[in-house]
Amino acid sequence: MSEIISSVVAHYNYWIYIALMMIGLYAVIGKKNLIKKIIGVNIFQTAIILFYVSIGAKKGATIPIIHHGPGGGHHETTASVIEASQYMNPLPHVLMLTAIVVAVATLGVALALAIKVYNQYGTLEEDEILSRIRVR
Amino acid sequence: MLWQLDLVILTLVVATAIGAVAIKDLLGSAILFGAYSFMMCLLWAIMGAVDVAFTEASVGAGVSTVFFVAAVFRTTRRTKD
Amino acid sequence: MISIKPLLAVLVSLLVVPILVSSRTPNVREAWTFAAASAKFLIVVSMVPAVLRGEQLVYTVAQVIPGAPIAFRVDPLGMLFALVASSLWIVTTAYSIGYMRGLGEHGQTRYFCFFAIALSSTIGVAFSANLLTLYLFYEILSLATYPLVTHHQDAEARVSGRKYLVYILGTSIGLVLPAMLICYHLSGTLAFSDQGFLAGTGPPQLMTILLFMFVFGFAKAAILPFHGWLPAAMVAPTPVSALLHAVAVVKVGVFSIVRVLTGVFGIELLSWLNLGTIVCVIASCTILIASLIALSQDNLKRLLAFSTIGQLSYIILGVGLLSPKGITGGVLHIAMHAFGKITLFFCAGAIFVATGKRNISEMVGIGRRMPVTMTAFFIGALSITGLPPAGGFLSKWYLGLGTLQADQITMLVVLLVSSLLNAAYFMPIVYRAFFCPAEMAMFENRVQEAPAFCVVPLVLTALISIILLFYPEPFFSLARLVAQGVTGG
Amino acid sequence: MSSQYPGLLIIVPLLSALLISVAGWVNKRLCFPIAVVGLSVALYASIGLLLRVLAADPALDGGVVLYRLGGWDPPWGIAYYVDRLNALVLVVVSVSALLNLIATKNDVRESFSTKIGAFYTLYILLVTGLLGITVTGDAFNLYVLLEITALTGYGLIAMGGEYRAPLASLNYVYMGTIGACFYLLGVGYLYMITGSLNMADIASILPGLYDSKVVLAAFVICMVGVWLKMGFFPLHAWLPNAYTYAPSAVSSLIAPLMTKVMIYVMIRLMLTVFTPEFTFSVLALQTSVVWLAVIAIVMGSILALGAPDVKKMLTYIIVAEVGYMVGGAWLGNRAGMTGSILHIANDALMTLCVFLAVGNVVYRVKGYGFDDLRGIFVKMPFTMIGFVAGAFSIIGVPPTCGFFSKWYLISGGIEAGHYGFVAALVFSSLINAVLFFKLIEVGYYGSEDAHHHHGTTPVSMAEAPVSMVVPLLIVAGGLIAVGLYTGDIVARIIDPVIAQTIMD
Amino acid sequence: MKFLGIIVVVITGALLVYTTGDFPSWSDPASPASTHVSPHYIEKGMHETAAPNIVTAVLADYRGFDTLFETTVVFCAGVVCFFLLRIPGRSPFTECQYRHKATGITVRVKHDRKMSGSFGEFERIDTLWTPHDLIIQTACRILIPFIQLFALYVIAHGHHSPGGGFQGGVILGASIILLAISHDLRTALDRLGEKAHAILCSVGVLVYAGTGAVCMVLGFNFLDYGALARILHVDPVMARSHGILVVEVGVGLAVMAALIWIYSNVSSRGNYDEGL
Repeated sequence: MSEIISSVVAHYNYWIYIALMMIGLYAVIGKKNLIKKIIGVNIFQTAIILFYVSIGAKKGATIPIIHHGPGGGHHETTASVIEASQYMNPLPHVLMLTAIVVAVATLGVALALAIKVYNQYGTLEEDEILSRIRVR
Repeated sequence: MLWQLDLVILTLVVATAIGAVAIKDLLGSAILFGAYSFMMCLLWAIMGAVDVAFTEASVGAGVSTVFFVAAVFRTTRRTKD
Repeated sequence: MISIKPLLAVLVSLLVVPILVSSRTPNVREAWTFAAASAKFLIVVSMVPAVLRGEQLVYTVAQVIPGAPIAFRVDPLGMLFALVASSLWIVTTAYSIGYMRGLGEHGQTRYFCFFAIALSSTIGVAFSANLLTLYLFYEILSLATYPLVTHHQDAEARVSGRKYLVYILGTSIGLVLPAMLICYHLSGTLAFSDQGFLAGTGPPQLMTILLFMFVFGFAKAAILPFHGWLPAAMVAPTPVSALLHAVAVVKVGVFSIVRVLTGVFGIELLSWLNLGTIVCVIASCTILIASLIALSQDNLKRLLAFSTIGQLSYIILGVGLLSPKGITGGVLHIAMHAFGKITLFFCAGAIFVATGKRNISEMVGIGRRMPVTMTAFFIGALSITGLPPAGGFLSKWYLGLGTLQADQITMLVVLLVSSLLNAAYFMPIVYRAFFCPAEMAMFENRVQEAPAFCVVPLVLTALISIILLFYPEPFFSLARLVAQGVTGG
Repeated sequence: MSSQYPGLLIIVPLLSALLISVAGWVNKRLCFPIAVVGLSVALYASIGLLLRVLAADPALDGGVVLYRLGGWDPPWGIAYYVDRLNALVLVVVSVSALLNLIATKNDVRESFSTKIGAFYTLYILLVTGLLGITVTGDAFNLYVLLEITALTGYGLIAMGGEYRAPLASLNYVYMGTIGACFYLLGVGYLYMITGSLNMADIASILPGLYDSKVVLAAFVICMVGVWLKMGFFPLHAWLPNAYTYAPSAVSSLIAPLMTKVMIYVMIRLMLTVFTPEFTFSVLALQTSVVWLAVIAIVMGSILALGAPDVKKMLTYIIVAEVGYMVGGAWLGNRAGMTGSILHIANDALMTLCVFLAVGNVVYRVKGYGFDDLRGIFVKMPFTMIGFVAGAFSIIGVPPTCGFFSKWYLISGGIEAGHYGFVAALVFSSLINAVLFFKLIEVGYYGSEDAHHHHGTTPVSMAEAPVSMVVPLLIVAGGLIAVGLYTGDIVARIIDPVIAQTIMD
Repeated sequence: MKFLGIIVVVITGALLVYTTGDFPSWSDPASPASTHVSPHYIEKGMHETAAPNIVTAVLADYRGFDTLFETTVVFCAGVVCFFLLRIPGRSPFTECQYRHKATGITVRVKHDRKMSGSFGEFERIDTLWTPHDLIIQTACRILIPFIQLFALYVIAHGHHSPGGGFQGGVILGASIILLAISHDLRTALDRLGEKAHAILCSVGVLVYAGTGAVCMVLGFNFLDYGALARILHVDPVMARSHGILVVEVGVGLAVMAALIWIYSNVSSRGNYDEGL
C-alpha cells in the first residue's frame, strides 16, 4: 500500500501534465471553434512546460540563485564551495523560459490568423467556414 | 515545499483548463485561460522555478490574456462548443 | 580499347538541337540536320573496322551506381544496329523534308529536334555497355518520340499518344525497372557480357519471372499482348512511322530483348533452364497472330504496323532458338527488315503525299500513276516476305537453318506459314496496283510521282534491299561475330 | 576565417534579416540586395563547410567540424556539428533558397509591394531557421529553430492571394505547433533520462538505457512530432492546403525545403541520437513504419490523381515523396538509407524545379488550374522545359537525379525483402507518369477548337522574365548534373555517413 | 471529429501514463537530469560568468544562442502580425470622426483632412467608440511610470534576482499596452509610433546578434563574451557578466517592441485606429 502511495507521490505530477496535455490535444482535435483550438494549443504547450519544470525540481534544494555576500556579484568573493544539491536544476527553467516565449509568439501569430480568417468568413466555427467555402 | 499544496493547485489547474476549453463563451474562455496561466505560475513558483513563474505571470497571465481579449473583441464571442 | 567515339556518336545529333531551335530559316535548319546525320553515320562507320577486328571500344561517362556506370561499349551487335539506324537517318531526313514540306506541316523545327534526340538515344541504346545505360536511353527515346507520334496535335493524336505512353512507360517502369533492380541485387553488376551475368545467381523460378518481365517489359518490341500502341502510333507523320516505328523504336525494343537474352541471361543459362523455347513460343504466337490480323487491315500503314509486329518477333525467335545460325539470322533480320520495311513506309507516305490516299481499297491501279514507288513497294514486300532477290531472303534462310540446327521443326513450320501469310497480305496490293483492269483503276493513266525528296530515298532503300542479298557486308560479318561471341563458338 | 563558417552560416542571414526589417521602413529598394548578399554568404559558407568536411579525415576527428557557440564546451554550451550529412543538406538548402529568391524577385515585388521588407525578413529568417536546424548539434536548439521556421512559414503561407490561405495557414499552426511540442516533449524525456541536451552526448549515454520505457517513449514521441511536421501520411492533412494556397514565391521555398529538412531531422535522430542499433534492433517498429510509408506513397499518389489543380497535385506528390524517404530510411539497410538521404537532395531540387515553373506560369497566366495550362508549351516554352525536366525527375526518368534515388530506394526494398515497398514505389512512379503526362498533354494540345493549325505561326509567346527563367533552367540543368554525379555524391558523402554509424 | 479526438486522446494518454512507470521519482536529487549537465552550471556558473542567478547565466551565456533565437521568435511574431494584418495607409475617401472632449459633440471630417487649429480639444474616435472611465485612465496614468521603472529594474537586476530581459521587456510592453487599453491605441502610438517600435524590435535583436558578431570579429566564436574583455578592459569573467547585461537590454527592447507591435495589430485589425 505504502509502495503505491509513494509511487503515486513520485509520479502524480507527471500524470497531471499528461492530463493537461490531453485536454489541450482534445481541444485541438475535437473543438470546432478556431480560438478554442488556439487555447487548446496553448494548454498543450504549458503542459509540456509543466513537465520540464517537474524534471527540474529537486528535493531539499532552493531556487537557483546563488547566495552571495553583500559585495554582490564578484566572483572572487564567493566564500563557500557551492554544492549542486543545494540548488534547483536551472537548465529546465532556462529551456522553459524559451518555450514560454515561443508559446506567446505562436499565440500572437495564431490570433492574427484567426482575425484574418474571421475577416474573410465572418465566423470562427470550422464547419461554418467549410460550408461557406463549398458554397463559393 | 508541501506536496499537498502542490496537489491542490494541480487540481485547480486542471479544473481551469477544462473550464477554458469547455465554456461556451470565448471571452470567458480567455479569462479562464488567464486564470489557468496564473495557477500554473503559482505551481512553478512552488516548484522553485522562479524565473519561469515570473515569465509566465507576465507573459501567460498578462499579455496572452490581453491578446486573447483583443482578438475576441475584434472577432466574436460566439462559439458553438 | 577506350575511345570517345561512342559518346561522340551519341552526342553529335544532340548538338544540332540548339542550332535548330535558334535557326529561323528552314534551309539552314535542314542543312544542319543533314550535317548531323552524316557526321553520325561517319563516326559510326569509322568504328566498323575495329569492331570487325574483334576489338571493343569502351567509354565510361559517369560512375553513377557501383557496378553500373553510364558507359558505352561497341560490340558487333550494337554496331550492326547503330549502322542500320544511322544510315537510315540520312535517308529519312531527306524523305522528311520532302514529306513535311509537301504537306506543309506545322512545328517542323520541333519535329527535327525530337528526331535528332530520338536518334541519339537509339545510338545510345545500341552502344550501351550495361543495362542501366540501356534503360536510360530507352526511356529518353520513349519520351522523345512522344511529340513525334502526336505531331498533329489533334484529338486522334491525343488518344494514340496516351496509348503509346501507357504501353511504353507503363511496361518500362512497371516491369523493366524492377527486373533490372532484381538483377542488380542478385549479381551486383549490370554490365553486359557475352556469357551473361545472371548464371548461378538465383533460383530457376526467379529467372523465368525475370525473363518474362524483360520480354514483355520492353514493350517497344510489340510482343503480344503489348502490341496495341504500335498500330495506334501510326497517326504520326509517315517519316516518323517509317524511321521510328519500323526502325528505331521497335528495333530498340527488339534489340534490348536480344541484348538482355544474350548479355544478361546468356545462352548457356537460357538453354539450361529451357527458357529459349519459352521465348520461341511467345515469339511464334506473336508472329502468327499479327500476320493474321494484318490480313484484315485496309489502312496501309496499319497493315504495315501489324506486319512489323510479326517481323520483330522473327528476330526474337531467331535468338530464342539459341543456335548460332538462328542468332545470325535473327540479328541479320534487324538490318534486312529495317531496309525493307522503311521502303514500304516511304511508299505509303509517298502515296499519301501524292494522292492523299491511306486505304488499300483506294489504291487500285495506283501502279500506273506511281510506277517507281510501287516497284519499290514490291521490292520491299519481297524482302519482308523473304523472297529473293531481296535481302530478307538471306535472314530468313538463316533463321530456317537455325531452327534445323536447334531441332525445332515446329518453329520452321511457323516461319513458313508466316511467310505465306506475309505474301498473302502484300501481294494483292501489288497485284491490284499494277494488274487491275483499266475500268476498275481509280487513277488516271498518267505518271505523277511524289516530290523527288520523297521518291529518291525510297528508291535508294529499295536498291539497298536488293544489294544486301548479294553483298550483305558488313552486316553479315557482324551478325556472325555476334553469334560466335554469344555461343562461344 | 574558415573556422568561423558554421557561425557565419547562421549569423549573416540572421543579421541580414534584421537589416532588411529596418530597411523596409527606411528604403524598400535595399531589401532585395541585402537578402541576396545574406544568402550568398550562407551559400559560400555552406559550400566551404562541405569542402572542409570532405577534406577532413574521418579517422582523425570523425570527419566532423565542431563549432562551439559562446565558446562553451558541449554538453554545457550549444555546439554545431557539421558532418557530411548535414553539409550536404546545408548546400541544398542554401542553393535552393538563393535561386528561389532570385527567381521570385519580380513576383514578390508585384505581390507584396508595400510589405516587401516584412516579406524578405520572414523569407530570410525561414532560411536561417532551416540552416540552423540542419547544422545544430543540440536537441533543444533544434526546437527553437523549428519554431522560427514554423512561425515565418505561417506568416508567409497566409499571405497567399487566395481566399483560403489564412485558414490553411491556421490549420498548419495547430498541427505544426502540436508537432513541435511533441518533439519538445520527446527531448524532455531524453533530458530526463540522460540529463543532457547535446545530441552526441545523449547518444553516448543512451546505449545503457535501451530497455527503459522512457527512451522508447522519447523516440516514439520525437518521431510523431517530426512526422507531423513533415506531413507523413496519416498526419499530412494540413500540408496540401497550406502549400497550395501559399503565394507561389513561398510555396517554391517551403515545399522543397521544409519537408526535406524534417526528413533530415528524422534521419539525424535515427542515426546519431538513437543509434541504428536501437532504431532497428531494439525497437520492433521497423516493419510497421515501412508499411505506413507504403500507405503514404499509395495514398499520396491516389490523392494526387484526384487533385483539382496543379499545385494541389504537386503537394500530394510531396506527401508521397515523404513516404519514399521515411520508408527508405526505415528499411534499415544501407541502400535504403542511401536512397533516403540522396532523395533529400534530389527531391528538394526537383520540387523546387516544378514549383518554380508553376510559379512562372502563375506569374503570367494568373492561375494554376489545369485549364490555365492550355497551350502553355507555345506560350512559355522555356518554363515548360524546366517543368518537364522536373516532372521527369519526379517520375524517375534517367539520367535525372530522381531516377537514381529511386534506384537506391527500390534496391533497398529488394534487399530488405520488403516487396510491398518496392511495389508502392513502382506504383507511384507510374501514377506520377500519368499525372505529369496529363499536364503535359493539356499544355501540349492547347485549346480544343484551335487544333491542327498547319503552317501558321504559333500563338503569341509570353515567356516569363529572364530573371525567372534562368534560375529555373539552372535548377533543371542541376537535376541532370546531380543525376550524373550520383556516384560521387554517394561514394564521397553518403557512404561515409552511413559507415560512421555502423549500419548492418 | 469529437469521437476521433477522444480516441486519439485516450490512446495517447494511456501510452504516456504507461511510460511514467520508468520515470525517475519526482524531485529526486539523484535523477540523471540533476546529475549530468546541470551541476556544472550550479557549481561553476558563478565563477565563470559572475552572475549569481544561474538561470540568467545559463540563459544568456551558456545557452545564449537559444536565447538569441528565442528573441528572434518574438521578433518574427511581430513581423508576422504586421505582415498579416496591417492595412497599409487608409483610403482617402473614408471619413474621420473627431469628438470634442468637453462637450462630447462629434465632428465628421471627410477626405481625411486633419483638423486644423485647436486639435488638443478634440480627439479622434471611431464608430465603435465607447467613453473611457476617468478613474481607470487616471489610475493607469499614475501606475504606468512605476511599472516601467520596475521593468527597468527587472532588466538591470537580472543577474541577481529572478527576471531579466524577457520579463522586463514584457512588463515594459505591458505598460504601453495598458496605456493603450486604458486610453486608446492612438494615445499609445503617439508615445511610440509604428515605425519606432518596428525598428526598435529589430534593433533589439540586432543588439543581441551584434554583440555576438563583435565577439566573432574579435576572433572568438560567436557570442563568446569573453572577447569583450579587450574592449571593456576588464577580466574575461566580468566581460561575460557585462555581455549578459548588454544582451539582456537587447532582449528587453525587442520583446517590448514586439509585444506592442503584435497588440496594436491584433487589437485594431491592422487599422491602427483606437484599438480596444
